[in-house]
Amino acid sequence: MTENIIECREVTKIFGGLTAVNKVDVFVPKSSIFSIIGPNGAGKTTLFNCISGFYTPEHGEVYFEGEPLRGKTTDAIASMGISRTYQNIRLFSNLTTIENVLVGQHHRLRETWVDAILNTRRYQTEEKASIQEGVRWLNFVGLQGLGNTPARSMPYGAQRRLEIARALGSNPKLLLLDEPTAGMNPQETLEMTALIRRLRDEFGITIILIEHDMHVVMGISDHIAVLDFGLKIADGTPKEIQANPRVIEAYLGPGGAALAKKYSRNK
Amino acid sequence: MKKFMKVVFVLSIAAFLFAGCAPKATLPAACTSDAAGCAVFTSGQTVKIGMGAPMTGGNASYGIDISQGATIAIADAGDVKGWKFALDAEDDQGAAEGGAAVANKFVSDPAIVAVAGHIFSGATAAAVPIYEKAGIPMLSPSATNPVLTTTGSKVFNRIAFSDLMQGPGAADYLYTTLKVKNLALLHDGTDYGKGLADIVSKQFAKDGGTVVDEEAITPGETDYTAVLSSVASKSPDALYFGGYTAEGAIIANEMKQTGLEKAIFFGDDGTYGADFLTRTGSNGEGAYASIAPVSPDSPAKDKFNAAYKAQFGKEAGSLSPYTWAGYDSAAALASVIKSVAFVDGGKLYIPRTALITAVRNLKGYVGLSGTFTCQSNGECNTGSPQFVIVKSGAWVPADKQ
Amino acid sequence: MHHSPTKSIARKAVIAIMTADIPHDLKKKGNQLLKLIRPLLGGIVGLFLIYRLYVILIVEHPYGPDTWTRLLIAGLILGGVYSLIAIGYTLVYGILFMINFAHGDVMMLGAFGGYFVFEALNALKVGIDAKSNFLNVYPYYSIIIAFIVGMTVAALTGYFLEKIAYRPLRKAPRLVPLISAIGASIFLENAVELLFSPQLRNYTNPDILHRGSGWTIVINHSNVIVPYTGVFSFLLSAILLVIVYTIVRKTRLGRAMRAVALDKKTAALMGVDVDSTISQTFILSGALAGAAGVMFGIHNGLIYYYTGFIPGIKAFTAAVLGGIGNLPGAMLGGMFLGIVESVGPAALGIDFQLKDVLAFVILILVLIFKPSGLLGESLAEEKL
Amino acid sequence: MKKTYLRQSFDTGIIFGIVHIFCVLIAFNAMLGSLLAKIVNVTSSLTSPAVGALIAYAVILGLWAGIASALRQRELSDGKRLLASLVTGSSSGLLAAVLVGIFQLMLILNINPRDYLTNLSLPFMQACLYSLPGLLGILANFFTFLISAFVGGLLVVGWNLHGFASIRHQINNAPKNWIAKLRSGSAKKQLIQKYVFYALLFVLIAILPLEWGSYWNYVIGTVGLYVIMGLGLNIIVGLSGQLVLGYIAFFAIGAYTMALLNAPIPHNLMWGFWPALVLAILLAALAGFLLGLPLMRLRGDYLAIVTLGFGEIIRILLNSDLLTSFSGGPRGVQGIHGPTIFGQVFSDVNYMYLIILAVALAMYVYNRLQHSRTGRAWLAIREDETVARATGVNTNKYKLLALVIGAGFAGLAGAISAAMNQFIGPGDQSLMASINVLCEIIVGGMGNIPGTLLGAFALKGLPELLREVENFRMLAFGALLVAMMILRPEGLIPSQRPTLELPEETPPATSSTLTDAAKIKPPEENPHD
Repeated sequence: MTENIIECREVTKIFGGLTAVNKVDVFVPKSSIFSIIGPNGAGKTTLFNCISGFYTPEHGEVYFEGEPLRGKTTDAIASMGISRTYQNIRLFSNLTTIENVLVGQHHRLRETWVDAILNTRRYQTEEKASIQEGVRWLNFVGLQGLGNTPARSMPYGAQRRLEIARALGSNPKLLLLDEPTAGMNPQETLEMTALIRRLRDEFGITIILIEHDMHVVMGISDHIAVLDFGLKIADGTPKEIQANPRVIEAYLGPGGAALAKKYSRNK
Repeated sequence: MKKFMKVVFVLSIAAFLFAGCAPKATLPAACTSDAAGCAVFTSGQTVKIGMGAPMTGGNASYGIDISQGATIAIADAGDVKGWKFALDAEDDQGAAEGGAAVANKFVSDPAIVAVAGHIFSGATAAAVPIYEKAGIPMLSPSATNPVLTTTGSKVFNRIAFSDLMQGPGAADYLYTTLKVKNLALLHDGTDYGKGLADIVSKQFAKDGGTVVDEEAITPGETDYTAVLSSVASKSPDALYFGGYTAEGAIIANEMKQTGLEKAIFFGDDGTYGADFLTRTGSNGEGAYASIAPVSPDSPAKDKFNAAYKAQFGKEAGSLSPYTWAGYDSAAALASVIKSVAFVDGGKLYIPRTALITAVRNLKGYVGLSGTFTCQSNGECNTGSPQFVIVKSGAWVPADKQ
Repeated sequence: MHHSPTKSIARKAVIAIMTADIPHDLKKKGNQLLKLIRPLLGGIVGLFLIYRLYVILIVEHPYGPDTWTRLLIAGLILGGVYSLIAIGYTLVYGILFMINFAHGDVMMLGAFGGYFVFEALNALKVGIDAKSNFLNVYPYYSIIIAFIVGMTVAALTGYFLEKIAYRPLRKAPRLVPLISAIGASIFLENAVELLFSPQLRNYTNPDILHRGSGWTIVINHSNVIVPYTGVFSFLLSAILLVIVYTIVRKTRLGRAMRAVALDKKTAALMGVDVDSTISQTFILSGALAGAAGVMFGIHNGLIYYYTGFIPGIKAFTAAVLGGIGNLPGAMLGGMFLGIVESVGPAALGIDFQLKDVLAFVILILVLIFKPSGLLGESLAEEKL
Repeated sequence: MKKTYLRQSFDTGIIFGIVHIFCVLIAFNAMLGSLLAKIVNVTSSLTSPAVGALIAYAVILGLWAGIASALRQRELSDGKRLLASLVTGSSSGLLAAVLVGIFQLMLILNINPRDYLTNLSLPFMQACLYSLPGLLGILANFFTFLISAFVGGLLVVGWNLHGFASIRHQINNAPKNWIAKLRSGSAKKQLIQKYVFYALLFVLIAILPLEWGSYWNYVIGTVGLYVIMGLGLNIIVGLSGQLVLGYIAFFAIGAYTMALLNAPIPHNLMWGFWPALVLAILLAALAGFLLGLPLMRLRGDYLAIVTLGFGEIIRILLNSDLLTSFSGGPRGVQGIHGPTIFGQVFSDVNYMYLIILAVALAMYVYNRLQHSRTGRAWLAIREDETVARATGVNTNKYKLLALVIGAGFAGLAGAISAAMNQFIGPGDQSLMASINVLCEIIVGGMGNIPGTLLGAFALKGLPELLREVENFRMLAFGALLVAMMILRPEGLIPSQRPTLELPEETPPATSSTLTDAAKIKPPEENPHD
């Protein structure tokens, strides 16, 4: 039980009439890659928003390292070590890339406005150190030499990577990636998957992934949960999920299961 | 290019430095003896009288009107020993910041010898210290704030009818002549209106009357029925209003529909004027006002009104009640300047300190809006007020007893 | 009275801000403080208001029913004008998300349009004897003409305002159109001053709308006058509000407006002509402002180049109070503000000089509890 | 559909005609006339201007129209362009002729429209007709436009005036290029430039106040105070992106603190300048805090209207009977004692230096904050509050902090101005004052210091320079504001983020300074190169 870094217990979120997320249980082991898949409008992003504190669920509870998140502000949650990226990229577009990463580091720095005005040693050392670390993160995600370019003037793929760099800046224990490879070409997708793996392997960051590209999902996930119309219809390792008829129906519609069996036999 | 710029820059610096120590011409004794020196005019130059007034913004009508009155005064003033007069009216927007700006502009112009202004007390208060330093006399047509004459300024004088003269007289008149027992006071929240209302209420209470209500309105609005209704509920015999024509007329109108039909409307010299009549019509009948001691229609005034109408296409007093005061302040200054100016070697000299004292010593000057004799503190429009009432659509002297 | 708690919180929070960093627990406290301060402040002021109400209405009750009626009448009339202008703000805001600062001046121009019509018709003789001029022989036609002209002038002003001062700035950052609007407002005011002189103008009404006269009701032995002009302007504003509402809800234009308000790109893709829709919105709001202007002139009787400024600000306040971008909200806000301004000071026993303070305090209180106005859409869920 | 070039030039003419009519009705032509008259020393007034002056004005406008329409038809042949300018001239001339025709009619029927159109005095209308009888005046008006427009066309065609267009373009980009030029060149060159620049600046600052007399000291001093306020508001609006419309309230609080502590009436406390200055800043900041605390949830225009309300509340209260005994009511506070130097009160020059110091201080603080963790947090909030929050920024705290610091700046400016004017009254605390400061930072270019400087000069200096045109100055100001926004929406000097110098090859992790960074060691070398 203690191995789970995040536990969603019967999380339910209702908008007006419709139940976006319905009694969903999700248990994510430490330093694993956990994917949440499902057709559009299945409530994946809503679940993310419940975890990162944008929404407070009507019923149920989200525990992070055993601590309930209810009533915590998003910034408090972020500084506990949960950081995320967004489906539609949301960078601080008029800031430079390095500044975006520095904002990511914000809650780890101790310098205040007083330090800044008086130009204290703490200010100088922290600025220096944080910039250095920021640059390393930029290099890590493959944006070396782009530190001073405004975020908005970067190509799409680079912006996705920058968003991850910003998230890493806040030194997360848990990283929520919302469709990180959306709209990327195969090459970029490969790099992205490699990147995600390294995050887990080198830094032991737990990663929850919303992804439509099944190759990516099946390739890197340790666990997969499948949502459909707000309900969790399946949960398990990639193998189990691939075999699960309900999942296949959810994706291919009724009768899809048989079809899939046939397809797999032919292989 | 860059080099050229540098050269220019260095030269300009040098120019600045030399400007400091320009050679001085030999001056007549009257100027060397004068503490603030002389204003010197070579032939062809004009002797300028400054005026700081709100020319833009919500109170522009006052500034424009008063400066127009002064323009006519300058035209009538003719010339001083062959030198022409000119009026330099600047926009101070009636506020301290603008007042100081204009004052600083005037003191930096050697041709300005006196200032007919400023118009609003706020601007004036900020301007006085600056003129004090430069030794330029002021004669304000309309800054009525009592404090202005208590700061011991040498340069500030006003022909505006002082609240301290007007208020108590009005209160006594209300109590003794009109037999008012319960008085309600209303003012427009300007230092002029509020100042008057406060003085009146004090005096009225001292006389033995009871002040049933004291309220303030927001100037610039046009619907005061709410506040009037609440005043009406105190059922006063009379309503004293400290403020200007615009609001005064509205109140006189709306009194009739808010349960104050029987109460007397009693205004001040700010509500007095032709415009009050046109705006109130029948509602204005029986309204009182206290004004400076001057016959409502002197021939000089008629001449002025004609000239004003001809030049500016409006009835004098239709923009503000201070048209005539504007004329007077400029005209009085011009006459004083004539008295101290002297010619020497083809140049006109005006000793500044002498001018200041001359303005302060103004005696029995008969103007359109009153007869002015400056006290030692700079109050030039003293003497007990006169009371007028609207009878059949015209201001006529009210009966004294 | 409500200083001490605020102060102490202030001290804590100042320390919090000054201290190098807010450690977790303290940060939590800080957030709790923030959560606490809102109801605290609101509660205290609210209690104060209730206390004053109690004192005035139950203990002192200085005013008889007649006075209350008078105050209420004044409030309703004022509210009518406010809501009419507020609608203009809200229409434009709803579609462009910009504060049309010059709206008050559009109203002022409308007022001038009506003024000149009345002057002309007053001078126009239609009979032998001196009294019989068009204005009083055909008062109804005169009034209609005045409104048509006033609304047209204002609508045109609105149209050109948008075309010249706002349209080039569609893509610009949010504050830029605001500044442009401020510039336009200054320009319009001064243009009118220079054209027509700063003189205050007396509105010459036809006799049937003579200012000050009206129906008389006798309430405890004093006659309360319900002025014709007031009733007229109130009813007219009510009618216009209904018309606008139906236009926005029912007509094609209304649908187009709502579509553009939601999402310009998509609307354009769906074949809505965004530019013309926005222009029409400005024409509509301008026309309303014009009507408000003429009403203002007829009821209040005095107009000058600065007339639009104060009502403009008030109407904007009303629009926000009701939830800007929301039509019923603007109407509600306008009425509410009008009544607060006229009845409020009496009901709370405050100087009438402070009526605007009261209005703004209530605005602030409302926004503290409903951050998006009385009827505005809720921002409780973080926008994502 | 595309309009024909003739139609286009006709419309141009109509527009110029309308502008002309407007100018005549507000007697702007007469004003230009009297300005010219001043130069050539002819007596002339708004009500009866010199005919020559009016003709001069008409010629200028006509030339402009002709040039404009000829320039508009860049791609056409010379003949057609001349024709275009002719058409423009005729259409604008037509409108002018109609106008004066009406004047002529009024003169004949002896109608005096002055009650309504205040400038149309009979002599003025005469002058507009060039005091020619009957149709002559009307025709004269028509042909002034026609001919001068044609001449304008000739000018364009003759020795081509495309210059104009390009000049305008250059003017538009001048600041950008200038900055770019400064930024260009080798580091050493830049350094030298920098030093030269600062040296010159220092010399200027040291010398000018002594040299340019009390008036300019005052004007520039006011500009300085507005720079301080501009920077303060920039922290709130420009950096943290909260639209605040009642900013002047904080100025008022600062000013009244100074006034009430250092004036004989109403309290006669006489604390002296410096302690009052400190308290003024603190109180303004506190006000910002108390205002901000309950309003952190509000966004955009809701915050705007609430702060606007706050400003009005402060102004009305200061003016009210309620507080008269405390704050002097509508009379304000007079005779405020300023600081003394060597036992004598500050002169305008001393104040100038004081303001320069204050401005320098404000700039320093602003600059430090802008490039710190705090500044970045503010910018993040401005860019996307939700994401900033989710990235770990305590948005409430930082929005509040911005409000507090910004208010402090205003308090400083207020205190100094109260002492400098020796007077403070509720009249100065109007809504327009707040709006002025907002315009200042947006015109200048939001969120950067040079922009704020430029904006302050534009908004406080320009009206002073425009004094010559008296009543027309606010009109011109409004028009300029609109034009400004359309031509340069991002402000005179657009902001741009600083270029931090970043370590080339990354040295071993110094993460010891970063709390709990030990857990996570970013890779020293990265896989992608």
